[in-house]
Amino acid sequence: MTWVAEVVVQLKPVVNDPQGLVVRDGLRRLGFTGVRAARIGKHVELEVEADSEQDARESVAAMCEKLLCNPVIEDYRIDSVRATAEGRA
Amino acid sequence: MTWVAEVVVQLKPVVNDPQGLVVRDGLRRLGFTGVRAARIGKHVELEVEADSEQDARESVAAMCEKLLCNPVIEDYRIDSVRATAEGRA
Amino acid sequence: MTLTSDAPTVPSDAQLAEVALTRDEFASVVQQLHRQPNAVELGILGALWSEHCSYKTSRPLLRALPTAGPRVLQGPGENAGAVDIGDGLACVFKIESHNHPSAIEPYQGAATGVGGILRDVFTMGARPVALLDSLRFGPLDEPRQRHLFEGVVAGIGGYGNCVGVPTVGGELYFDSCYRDNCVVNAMCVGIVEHGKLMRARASGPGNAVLLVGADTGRDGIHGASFASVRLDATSEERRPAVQVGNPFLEKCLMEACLELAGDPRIIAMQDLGAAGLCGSAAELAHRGGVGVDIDVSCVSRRERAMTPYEVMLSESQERMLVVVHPDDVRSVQEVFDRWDLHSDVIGTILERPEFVVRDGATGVCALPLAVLVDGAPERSAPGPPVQRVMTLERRVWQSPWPPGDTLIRLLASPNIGSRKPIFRTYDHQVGGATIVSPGTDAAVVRVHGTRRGLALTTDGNARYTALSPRRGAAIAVCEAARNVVATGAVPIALTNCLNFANPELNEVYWDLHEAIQGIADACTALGIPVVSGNVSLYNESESARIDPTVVIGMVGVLEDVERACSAGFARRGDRIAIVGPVEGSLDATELQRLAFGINQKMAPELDLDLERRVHGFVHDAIEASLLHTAHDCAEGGLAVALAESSLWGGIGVRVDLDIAGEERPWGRSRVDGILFGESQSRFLISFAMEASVQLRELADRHSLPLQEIGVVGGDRIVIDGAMDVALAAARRAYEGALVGGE
Amino acid sequence: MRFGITVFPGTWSDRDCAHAVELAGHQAVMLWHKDADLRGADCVILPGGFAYGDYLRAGAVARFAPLMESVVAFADRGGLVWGICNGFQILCEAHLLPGALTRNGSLQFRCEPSWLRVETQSSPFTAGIASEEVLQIPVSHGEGRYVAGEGTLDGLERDERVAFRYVAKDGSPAGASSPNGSMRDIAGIVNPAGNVLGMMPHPERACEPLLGSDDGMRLFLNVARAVSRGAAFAAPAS
Ligand SMILES: Nc1ncnc2c1ncn2[C@@H]1O[C@H](COP(=O)(O)OP(=O)(O)O)[C@@H](O)[C@H]1O
Ligand SMILES: [Mg+2]
Repeated sequence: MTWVAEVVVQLKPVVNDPQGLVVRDGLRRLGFTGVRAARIGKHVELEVEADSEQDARESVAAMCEKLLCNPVIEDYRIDSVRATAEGRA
Repeated sequence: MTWVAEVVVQLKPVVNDPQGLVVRDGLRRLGFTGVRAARIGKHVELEVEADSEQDARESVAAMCEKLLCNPVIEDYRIDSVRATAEGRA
Repeated sequence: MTLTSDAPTVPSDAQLAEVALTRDEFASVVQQLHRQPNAVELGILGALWSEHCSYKTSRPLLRALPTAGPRVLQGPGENAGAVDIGDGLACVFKIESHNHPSAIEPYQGAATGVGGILRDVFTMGARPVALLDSLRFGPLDEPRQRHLFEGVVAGIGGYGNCVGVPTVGGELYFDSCYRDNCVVNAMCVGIVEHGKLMRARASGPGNAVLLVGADTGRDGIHGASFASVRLDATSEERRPAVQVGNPFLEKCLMEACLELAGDPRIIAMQDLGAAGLCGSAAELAHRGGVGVDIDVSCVSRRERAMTPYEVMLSESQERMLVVVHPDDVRSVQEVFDRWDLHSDVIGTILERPEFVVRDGATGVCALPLAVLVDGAPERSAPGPPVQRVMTLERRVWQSPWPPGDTLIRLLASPNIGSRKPIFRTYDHQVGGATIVSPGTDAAVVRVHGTRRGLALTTDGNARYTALSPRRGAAIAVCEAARNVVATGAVPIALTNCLNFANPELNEVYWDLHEAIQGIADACTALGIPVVSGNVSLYNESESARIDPTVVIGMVGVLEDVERACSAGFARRGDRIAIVGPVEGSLDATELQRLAFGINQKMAPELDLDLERRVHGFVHDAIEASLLHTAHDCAEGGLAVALAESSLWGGIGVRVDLDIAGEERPWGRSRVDGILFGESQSRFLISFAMEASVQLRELADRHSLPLQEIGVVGGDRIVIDGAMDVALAAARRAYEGALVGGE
Repeated sequence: MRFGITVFPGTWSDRDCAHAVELAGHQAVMLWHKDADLRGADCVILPGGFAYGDYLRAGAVARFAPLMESVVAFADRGGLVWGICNGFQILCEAHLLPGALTRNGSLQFRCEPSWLRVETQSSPFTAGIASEEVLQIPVSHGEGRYVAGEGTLDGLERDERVAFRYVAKDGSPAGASSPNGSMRDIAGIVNPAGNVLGMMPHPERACEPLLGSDDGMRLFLNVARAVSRGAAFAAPAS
């Protein structure tokens, strides 16, 4: 079966995020004065073959640990794992 | 009140995603042979002041239209808008 | 093979508009084919007959350019031009526009422009050693223009930095005529041994055609015709035309192709550019006088359910066609495999000069190459010759500001101020060859393994071509040459990019005609051949058209790179002189534009014989080691040239132009003309006092005026009777010119 | 002696490094990322570039190349490993060096001269270069902002493992002239044994006066000296 997993990789809160600051200031300059903070992370969408959702989730977690996330500066979370339309059929 | 909104900005499906290709191939080389595709997007977390969830959502949508998303090659979606602990208090 | 694509019918006006063909052109298609084309053929013809691919308007005009010379190994007609630079090496270079894509998506538009011009150079077997850019936007204080400008600069850096080719030079102007149509031209320069110079000419019926690199997606379909129509409100809808580049893939493709350069197994190589597989396969076969049979079912795709038409016209980036003998397919593919590049055999060379496309067993297109590549009817002038009429809104005699103030304002102008905020974001050093970095006149890049260097520049002042297309274009050539000469190099060849509005308008057509004549005039006078170039037309919107914008990219050779001459003042106590005319008018100057928002009357006078002699003088003086610095006078005139040499060298200057006491209105105007006029054919030089006599003799020998005007030293820019400006104040203005005000 | 220079897809300082090695009078051999063979190199240089496009994170994918296993083993045996720019990023990703290199504070690529102060004498790379000397070596990167936990940073400083710090031209603290906003102005660090160096600036671009500086050549000569002095710094080969 094929699964689509969505992963979010974000800088750890203690790491400086200059891109977030620039986005926040940019938004404020555009008149969105209510913006208090912005943080920019990566969104990774993966299509994986696995026998079960559980397997898919474990394998995605392993991918995050090994490649997608650098634990020195980043945290990750798996947002969702769902069967693809194709996989469900 | 303060709201935290999570936005995902992704390349449109027809647009070439070189990052995704490298990540897919990298994962496969690491032994994750079940990876069929990878797409890399941006994850933006915003903290905004607004009177209601509705207002927060509208304002975030406007930010996406104006700055966060490049409509020529990207789509966006607002994943969640929730009151902050602080806002709720 | 019989064609089973949709039955031929007479297309509607809407269908013709879709493929950007006129009714007359369609009639010509039918007449040449002796039949109706089917729908796919029509689309393919539309792409290849577009202005972008066929040069139907410009080709007849371009014939006026001198393209021959003793060093020329390859003139226009291939992917890039090639000239001999000694030691058995050739320099391969070309400039190309990516204006329309950059207007839609500045980062990717500019990035893929760089990718395209790199491929044109390494397709010829040459290793790219330098990139240059030439950019034009609307006024920088408008947020949209700043967005375009920053996006384009980031895109150029993003691509070039990743590929590892240094961006060593370029130029940048802001003018309201570019508000809706930015100009983004990129030039690439490569080096190759003569024996490894490759050509894109297929041969040998039965030989295999390999498609290498990226998978094919729906990118940029209609890109070619898109670049051949003006931008209007519906351009937004054509947005899928935007391509996203992959510089990493390009780098691998480049290394693999360079590994194969000069390899006898490679019969021909051709990059995929405008009109994708169609354009490239057709040109490759046509140049070699053979045909080609492509099977779209063999093309690897990124997306599902693409039609043969989409596959053939996709402008997906980072792809290359390679022709090899069938026996060599495997071994050549191994080279690409090593670089993790995917390759497919997608076709065969045919003996009969025909362009055949099939989808497996199903025929899709069968067109004679002569019709496809050369059949587009050349367009001639829409009407009788027109000369630009000079407009005279208001006479401008003098600057509204005192001279010192005027200088500061000019230095702070985005058209003159420091380009450092840009080139510090470009890797301009990778390759270990950049001897003179961007920021002064021409960049100098050494040729590894020899003592030689290449001087590289792009130039073109559209204020001049807007008023006097012919003279303005000649000035662009001369200015480029001056920048090259100032380093001590000898100009050897040039490439050009002609950015114009809609040539179907009589006035625009004649501007183009005149500009090409002007390039030819200067090339002939200076003995510099044109070896490559590019034409970008339809740079206009509903409300505005760009000024005729001629960009010259020039290459010069320096025999001993260690002796490259720089432009920033080098030693305190050095004498300063000006070679060439001193007096000038304020017409068509940066000052006129800055102070009055107008550009009027005529481009500065240009005497090509004087120009030639001035170059000879500077060259001889540098060769005889008489000069410490040389700098040409361009925008902002003599005062700006002095300030630039001071700022670059970090030393002040004291000048006496014999203008003190010129107080009457007439006098002020004369003073401003001397200080800020943009007279042509002159250099600012500095030298040790002892060289003075020899330089005077040398000037006499070249029948040139040489006027000593001052001394290098101090920390102020002092022009007696006119200004006294602290270098620090000048630097603040100069370095802040491009920095955004927050 | 022989310098091995790693070549990943996307590496572009390989030729510049080879040129510098040859100028220093030594031999350069290229090490292909798919091969595990170090070809008898006495020192391995991981040069600059954008390995795998630096997509995802600089150095993240390159770290898993077959060649890297050999490089790690070589480093563990005490072999000299020198990561320059992208090479530094790869060494951090491979955990041969602590910390990470993140996007420049300016969010822009920076190619310009930088001035460095040598902060350790205990590494063969920097031996003999006094800390008062200011080396002029250019940077060229978009992701060079060094980041690590405060504890790691304190440890690096305490153990004299900061190899280079960005300073102003006159040797004073870099302040706003830092090219990337690195924590504590760190431009380069070494591992505990001193045989692995990672640095963002490009010494290979500063090996000839013609290119504006030859301060980088001193590092190449230092490496050669260390090797010729024998395995002074190298642990016995296993
Ligand atoms: N203004 C010009 N001056 C000289 N040669 C030109 C000019 N414009 C185009 N050419 C030549 O015409 C050929 C086609 O150009 P172009 O379509 O830009 O090539 P490509 O598709 O390879 O990028 C090239 O050989 C180019 O050098
Ligand atoms: Mg080409």
